[in-house]
Amino acid sequence: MGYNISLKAYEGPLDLLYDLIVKNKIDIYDISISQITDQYISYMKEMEKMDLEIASEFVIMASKLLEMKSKYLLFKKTEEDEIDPREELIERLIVYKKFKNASQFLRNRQDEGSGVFFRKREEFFQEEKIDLTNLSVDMLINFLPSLLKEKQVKDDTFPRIYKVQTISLEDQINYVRFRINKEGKLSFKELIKSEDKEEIIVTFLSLLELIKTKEIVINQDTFFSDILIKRAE
Amino acid sequence: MENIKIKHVIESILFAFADPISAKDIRSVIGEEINVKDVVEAIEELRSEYNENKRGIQILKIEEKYQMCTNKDYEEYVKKMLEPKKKKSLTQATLETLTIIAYKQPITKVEIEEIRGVKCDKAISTLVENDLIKEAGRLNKIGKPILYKTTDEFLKVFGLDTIKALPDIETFEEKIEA
Amino acid sequence: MENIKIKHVIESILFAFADPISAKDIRSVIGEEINVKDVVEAIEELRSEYNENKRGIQILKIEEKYQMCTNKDYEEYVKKMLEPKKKKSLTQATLETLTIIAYKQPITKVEIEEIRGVKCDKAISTLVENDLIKEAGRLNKIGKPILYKTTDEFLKVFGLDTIKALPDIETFEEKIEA
Repeated sequence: MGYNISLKAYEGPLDLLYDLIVKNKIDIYDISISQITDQYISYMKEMEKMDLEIASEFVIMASKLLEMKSKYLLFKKTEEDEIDPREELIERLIVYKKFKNASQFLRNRQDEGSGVFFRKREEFFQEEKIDLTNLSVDMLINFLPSLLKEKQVKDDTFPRIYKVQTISLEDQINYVRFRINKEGKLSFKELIKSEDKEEIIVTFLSLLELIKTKEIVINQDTFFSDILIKRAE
Repeated sequence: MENIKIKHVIESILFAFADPISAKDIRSVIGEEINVKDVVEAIEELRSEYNENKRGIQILKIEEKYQMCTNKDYEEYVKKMLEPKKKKSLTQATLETLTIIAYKQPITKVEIEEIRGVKCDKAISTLVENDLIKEAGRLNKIGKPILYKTTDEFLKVFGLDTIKALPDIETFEEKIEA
Repeated sequence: MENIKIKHVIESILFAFADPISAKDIRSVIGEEINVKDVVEAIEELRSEYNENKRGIQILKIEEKYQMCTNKDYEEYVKKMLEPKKKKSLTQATLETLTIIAYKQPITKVEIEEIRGVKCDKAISTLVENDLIKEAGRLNKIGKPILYKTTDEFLKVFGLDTIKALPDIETFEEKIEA
């Protein structure tokens, strides 16, 4: 039987084996150990060819499969009342499959969202005044972990916190028009209030629109330098 | 304290505390003159008042703890006002690890690794950082390995009242569709 | 939409928004089918319901904007509950808020609250009073949130020539990972 494995990243050897079984529509309770071993080994060879680093778990599993394969040939030949050498692997795969499927259930559940929204805790203070005499930058540094934590959370977390709706293009056009009318000329950077990518994009789009309607003219000295915006005369 | 006042004190506590809180903790704030049973009764009364009248605020019960939230029926409006941040879901590795902990808790890292066939250190630390799992003591074995269990935050995020609300693992013999 | 539903939708909006919000903004969330007058009426009805019954939650009206808060009558209980949980004294909470503003300016209150996980109104007003931060315009979003930045006084108090003299946050990241 032919096989076709794209070099996708697997979570581990069990993930790879399970995928091979699903792709080849093999009955998990009656795995052809030599077929699966061959496919597993050729996947690893592909990885080697592409200079990908092979995790030790994959190598260990490969040697286990080879060992199982030889034991299984012996087992078939003698047909004595020994335990089928495949049994342990089959059991592990079935357990793994159940959890993998269950994780899909949780994934679906998470994507749906619970539809309810929460508040932040209220704050309570006793004191009112800050002592401004003995302040140093070192004291601020103590709080940097909370800033860094925020970064991590953003990298890998749930949409549990909701933020206020972002700017519409129409609103931003009005805002840029207002600033230009008031100040006559200003730079693109002066229009941006946050590091928010969306704000930058929407602001840029507003400029394009205002150029089209001939309300403003822009000027840029060099690539990537700040854009100067002037009211069209 | 009269019953109606207890109810309103609890209402202000649930509102201000914002996170899940147990009847026991609420009672310790109100004082010795009432017992935990009275608190539970008052909360349940409050809950059904909010619930029956389809009020904008609801009281969630998660594993014996209570927390105020908005009514799901009005999701479309609240959502319009608070736009969700970019959806960032857990990676497959982290999600699989979380699933195993949810079903097998309390469980050690080594046991999880046996099931998944790979190292899970990274996934476990991500889950701890995001408050989805926590340590639950240590196993009395060589190395005293840490046991992990899921948190109330886990239940909240996945919309479960209790950990028992998870479907039986045996029902996952067949693959479910995304 | 029926009157009772409007009231409850508003209730969920006030609960989730947490900050002061105008009837006009609430109406823009509910939709064109009702007018601002209906919204004001519904809010006022809701207000008196909460008020007359000495409920734990109250609706404050501040300069044509509405905000939910706890009933002052029950302050002693709410205080008792929040204080022991609060490890940070005023100086700590305020300094943390100041650090976030220093590194992320200009920034809105809501963004600071997302990082800190608690409301920051008090910390911000203390910082403004002490001239360590000031307003830096408003964001064109629902509620027109104020942007904050640090002042020259801030630089002076912390002995900095310029805001760029603050230690780079990235170098700090490496340090804590090591």
